[in-house]
Amino acid sequence: MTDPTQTTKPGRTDRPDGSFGRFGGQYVPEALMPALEELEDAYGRYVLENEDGFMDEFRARLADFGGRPIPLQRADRLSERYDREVYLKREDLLHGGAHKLNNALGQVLLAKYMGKERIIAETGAGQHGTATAMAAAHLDMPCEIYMGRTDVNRQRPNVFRMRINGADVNPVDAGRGTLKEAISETMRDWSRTVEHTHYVIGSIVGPHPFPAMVRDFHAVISEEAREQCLDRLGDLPDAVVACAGGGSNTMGAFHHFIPDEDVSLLAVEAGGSSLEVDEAAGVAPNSATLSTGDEGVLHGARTTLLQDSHGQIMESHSVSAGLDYAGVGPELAHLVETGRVTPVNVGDRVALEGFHRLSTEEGIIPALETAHAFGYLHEVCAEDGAIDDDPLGETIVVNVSGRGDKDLETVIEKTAEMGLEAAPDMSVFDGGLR
Amino acid sequence: MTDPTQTTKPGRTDRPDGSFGRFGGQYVPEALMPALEELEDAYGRYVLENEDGFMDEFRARLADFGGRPIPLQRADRLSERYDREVYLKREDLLHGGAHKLNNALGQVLLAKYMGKERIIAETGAGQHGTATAMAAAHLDMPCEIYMGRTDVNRQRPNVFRMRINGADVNPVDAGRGTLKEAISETMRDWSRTVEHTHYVIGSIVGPHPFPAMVRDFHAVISEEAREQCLDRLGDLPDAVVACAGGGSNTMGAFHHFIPDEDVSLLAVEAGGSSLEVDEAAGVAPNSATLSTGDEGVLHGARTTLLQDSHGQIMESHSVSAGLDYAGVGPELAHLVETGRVTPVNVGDRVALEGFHRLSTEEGIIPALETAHAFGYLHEVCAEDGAIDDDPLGETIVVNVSGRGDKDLETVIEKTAEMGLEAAPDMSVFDGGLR
Amino acid sequence: MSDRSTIADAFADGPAFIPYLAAGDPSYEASLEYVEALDRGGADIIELGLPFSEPIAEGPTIQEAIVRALEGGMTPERFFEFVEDLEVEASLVCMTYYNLIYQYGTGEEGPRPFVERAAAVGIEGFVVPDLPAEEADPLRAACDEFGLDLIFIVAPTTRGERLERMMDRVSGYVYVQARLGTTGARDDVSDQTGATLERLAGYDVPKAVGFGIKTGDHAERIVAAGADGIIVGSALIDIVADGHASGAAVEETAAALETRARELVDGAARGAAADGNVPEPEQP
Amino acid sequence: MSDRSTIADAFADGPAFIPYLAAGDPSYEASLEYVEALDRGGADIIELGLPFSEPIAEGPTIQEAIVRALEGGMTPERFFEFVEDLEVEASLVCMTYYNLIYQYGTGEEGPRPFVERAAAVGIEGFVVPDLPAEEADPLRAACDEFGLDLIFIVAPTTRGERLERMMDRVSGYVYVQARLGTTGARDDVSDQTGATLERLAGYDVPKAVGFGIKTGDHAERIVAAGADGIIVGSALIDIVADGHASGAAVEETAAALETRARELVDGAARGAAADGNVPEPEQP
Ligand SMILES: Cc1ncc(COP(=O)(O)O)c(C=O)c1O
Ligand SMILES: Cc1ncc(COP(=O)(O)O)c(C=O)c1O
Repeated sequence: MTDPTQTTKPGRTDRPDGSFGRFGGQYVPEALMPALEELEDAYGRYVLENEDGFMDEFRARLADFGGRPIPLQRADRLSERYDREVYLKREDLLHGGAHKLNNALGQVLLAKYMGKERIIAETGAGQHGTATAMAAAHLDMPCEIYMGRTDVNRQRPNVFRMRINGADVNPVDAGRGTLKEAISETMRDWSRTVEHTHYVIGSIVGPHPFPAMVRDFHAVISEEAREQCLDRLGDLPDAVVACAGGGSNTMGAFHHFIPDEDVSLLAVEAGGSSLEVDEAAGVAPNSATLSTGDEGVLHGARTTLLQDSHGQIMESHSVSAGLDYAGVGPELAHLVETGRVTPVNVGDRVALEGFHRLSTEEGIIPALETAHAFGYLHEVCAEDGAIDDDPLGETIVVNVSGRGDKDLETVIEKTAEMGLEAAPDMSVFDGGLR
Repeated sequence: MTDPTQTTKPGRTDRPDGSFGRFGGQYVPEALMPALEELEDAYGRYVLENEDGFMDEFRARLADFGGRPIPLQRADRLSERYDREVYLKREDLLHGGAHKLNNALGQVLLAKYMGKERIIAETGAGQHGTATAMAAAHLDMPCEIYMGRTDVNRQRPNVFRMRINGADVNPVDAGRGTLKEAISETMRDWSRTVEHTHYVIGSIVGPHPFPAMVRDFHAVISEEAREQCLDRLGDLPDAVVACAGGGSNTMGAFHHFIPDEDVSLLAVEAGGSSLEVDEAAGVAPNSATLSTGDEGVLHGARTTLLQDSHGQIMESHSVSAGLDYAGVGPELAHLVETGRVTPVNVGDRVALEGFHRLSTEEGIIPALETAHAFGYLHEVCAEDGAIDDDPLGETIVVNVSGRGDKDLETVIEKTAEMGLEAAPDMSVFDGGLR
Repeated sequence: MSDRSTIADAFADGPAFIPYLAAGDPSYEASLEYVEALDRGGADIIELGLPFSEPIAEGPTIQEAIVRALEGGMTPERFFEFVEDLEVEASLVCMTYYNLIYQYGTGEEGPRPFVERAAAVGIEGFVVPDLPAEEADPLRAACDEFGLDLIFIVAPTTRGERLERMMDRVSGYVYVQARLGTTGARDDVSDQTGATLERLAGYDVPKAVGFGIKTGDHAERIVAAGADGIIVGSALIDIVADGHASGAAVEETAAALETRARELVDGAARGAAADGNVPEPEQP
Repeated sequence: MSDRSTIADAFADGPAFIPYLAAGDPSYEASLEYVEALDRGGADIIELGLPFSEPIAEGPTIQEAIVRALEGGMTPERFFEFVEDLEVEASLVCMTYYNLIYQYGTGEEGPRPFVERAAAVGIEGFVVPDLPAEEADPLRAACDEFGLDLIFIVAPTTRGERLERMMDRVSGYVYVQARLGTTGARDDVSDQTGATLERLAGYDVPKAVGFGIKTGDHAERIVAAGADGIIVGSALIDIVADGHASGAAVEETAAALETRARELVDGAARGAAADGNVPEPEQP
């Protein structure tokens, strides 16, 4: 799990408060600090040192309950289309339908080892919420999920899944009602209940030790992918491409490739409808934090943010709820700053085209989040030009972070709205999901 | 794949027309007979003899694209609740969300080997349709799916998934608009287009060689499960439980256990709202074919059917679209007749309770079809009584044939309608899926 | 091949006209009138459909006729009464699906009880679209026992060994399926028909062509191409359905059926005259 | 610990009353009136909230105040103007989240520019709810440079080494969080308060208790339990919000605030008298 060659030490990083270069830290209300200390201790013992066989149990449950290992599949038609070798890391096959379970299962199990009695979590797309609800049901822990009102409305199937798994879903009305507000509200709950409750944060964001710990739970993605590449290709890939909201998906897919300096690591953010920003309204019509944001402090960490000139956090926007967040994890911010990870982005339209392309050509309906990675792949690979010059190279692994069952309604609506060419005729869908 | 000890020979059975005891045969329009001959030949060469490495390619695609092997998971809380060892064969983790892909991928690949240019299929729950659409997209074959109008309306998410994968969906208005009518309509299409089209039938039903071939594609379930039991438990289970519509799920789960005579094999059918039959209206409020039906000829095979005294086929009913069929595959009919498989059934209500139990206690939202198996498990195991006397024994494998994402709306509606106790409070769901 | 066939006589003097109707469509009484109208219009043989709930070989026209007939209360027993009530000169052939034949009686004796009863009411043969030659031996045996014909459908795809097997078992006539697909009236004449007739040329059994024949003109061309008879279903059922939908009087619809029957008979006769290649009817 | 603290003087003669309002809630002008009313009502120190878009430590009452203030156009620069425009006797403490402090100026120099500007307009200290002692050194250094206090919040869960670290860095007073959770007026007095005060007894810094204090009665009990001051936010913001919602005149709301302030001051005084255990104010 730990890798001696990585730029920052796992768990304990450059500074005792868990920074990644300039980024990271623990900017939280005092009431939460003891819980973070307790968590740091538990993380060190159970996760890093496998005390009481924690990691063994985690791995076993990830296998049996989650379905790991997850295949690395050659995408035959994309490979042919682009005249490159395109491989898919199929996290969409993980139980729950997204990579999110790796982390949710890890944290709920850890909470159990720590003697906690209740689980709370925020969710954006609902993928982390459903993963947490599933893990909590599996491990018999009461569970409450905070979800922005906007997201509740645009990801209804996931709301139902959480409820059906026995979790309570608390809609958050503050702000634009998306992930940012849900995180704030979950932190408030935690401030009240910290003694017996564990907050299962859903990405590599938040105060130390969350970013390191969430990364470690997801690192199994790149651990497997790297091995699968070596086994199958006899070589490492030229590039790994993954979509980034908070960044758990990217860090999971990148972690074990970081020491392999010839492997390009591409983080694809949501370009939304535009990269321009409306300062006055405090609104960014995108969530391309790494490309357009700057340093600040949000949700417990110093990191890269979308903020106005005063330091107020922007309302981000993306067609995909799971990328719709105004910050990124501190480790990702650091790796971008040091040049190890290249941030890129594609807008809603290109993402939707990517969605339809993967669905009709490969028979895999991706999450809208994931679709951004395929939109980017297409933007690079559909160009004429020497492969040597582009950021991807010959052999590319794309992390299929989740499946798109939750997005059907949004896709139908947006496809019609945008009049996409590549998409199948959607007219039979008139009338929506019922 | 083939097993010398099974009661009927794989592919070629007792009679040259592919019977299982009294059951089976090829009762189809003359125009289809040459296609069946052609298919029989292809099945013999590619599937049974692995010509051109067909089976190797099939297995490799099942692994990479489908996500096999699929785990066998211990159900901790059910095991505790029932004081037995309950294991879950997690076909819900297969790409597409149900066991159906095993067969769909096998047949679409076979069609490609046969030089066919177009795929058609019927679907009930939409699971076979989505699996076929995915396989067809994956293998670059045009695809049309027939689906009864009632099922189109109650399984909308699956309709959308098929469309998004690029398949055409043709609603069938005949009769009650369920699986039976969809099969008839697909056979009609095939009669017109048989020269260049392959009909991917979705269960172990239809004329020879479909029942044997579909079983062989699904037999990987029991092949894996049997090995996993031996690896993990050092022993075979006492019972294997699987829900049965047409029977592909049962035969997949049972096939490699058939020679193990100490392993009980339980096929759980849909008891619907009642086992009584309305002869005059031609309606069975269930689809418990094996328990209440008798011998007849339907959709190409002699088998056990729900029919009235004149031989007209009944309209079956079940809360789960995928079990809502008036027949079963001839092999299953035969195994029930010989006593090797025990047919049982549970009604809509017990199935819904099973659905909620698995969701809240194990963190797995099963398909409504699958939920019948858990309803039955509960009926047996929640009884006080000596384990020795009951049909299940100590160690039980339940085949989790699919996930329930497609069923959320039906479940919400029916849960409210039935006022189920075990279910979580559904009141937040007012307003349905949008 | 059975040597008790009486149906083949219908092909004795010129091309046979073989209409199909679903018995009981849209009602028992009306259906009697319609069948009798076709008889008056020159039918040599009438294929009477006994409706089955899963008619997998039928297109939409006949499917709807079957639904109307079932909703009108048609059952196998009513069907036999229907045949008894009919006053027609044409030979009667029962067209139905195998499950109804199989289930009749106790359901344990196979097709025999059904055939026995059919013979008793005057049915002279069967067409069973979901019973290929490979599955037909029990029915063939019962037919032999009671002196009935068993007609098989030859598809454009039927060839070689399978054709042999079928020709070994057929009696009465072969039903030449004019094209791939389900039943239904079409506006063209299929090329496949000629090819199939050619493959059958060596067999001494009358060849009646069906699937899609609609007008006198079609009939003429089909017979000119070598058919010994024409089978017409959907085009006639369209007339029944139109009459039903528009609420026309039964006599009016019956008259329209009779008119169309004459047109088809005349067309077939023209076809026979034109090419002069009407095959000599075999004497069994 | 800074030896330039002036805020500690506010604790010199009896328990300090420390009200909190969000600057600019619901408008710049009204907010000036409200702060001045609290000053007239007996405030010793006023915690002025500079609203941040993600107030993770606040309950719904203060969250809504922050939304109103932001919608009214409050920014850090306007906040400093606001402080300049205020005419109050009480010491002023700025309560805000770290990102606003950090971003001020070029965004490259850390908290220094913000502290410099705050000092210039007369702010005497900071409370930063998302800045634990572990992350506070840069801000502490800037405060030292410009002679400002840095107040830390002690939670019921703060103990041991962490408490030490905080007490090493605190100046002005410590903000004793009366209970776990976010800000918000409550009807009871938490048991946790006494326990925290006990843990703090050995440290010679004034202890002001906040989170949930609503009435004079609460104030009395808190002070009787050993607090050197009371911090009241949500209960006052409720008055602002009610006035805003009902469209009451600004003077009316201001008067209500002043009345409540007096009630709280009186309660605190009763608490001090009752137990006589008002700690001696330390001289820095
Ligand atoms: C399918 C999918 N992919 C990617 C992401 C982004 O994950 P992260 O925010 O950790 O980058 C999400 C978040 O919800 C998701 O659901
Ligand atoms: C999830 C699931 N389980 C079981 C079945 C039943 O399969 P079979 O009809 O082959 O028995 C279906 C059919 O759609 C299904 O979708």
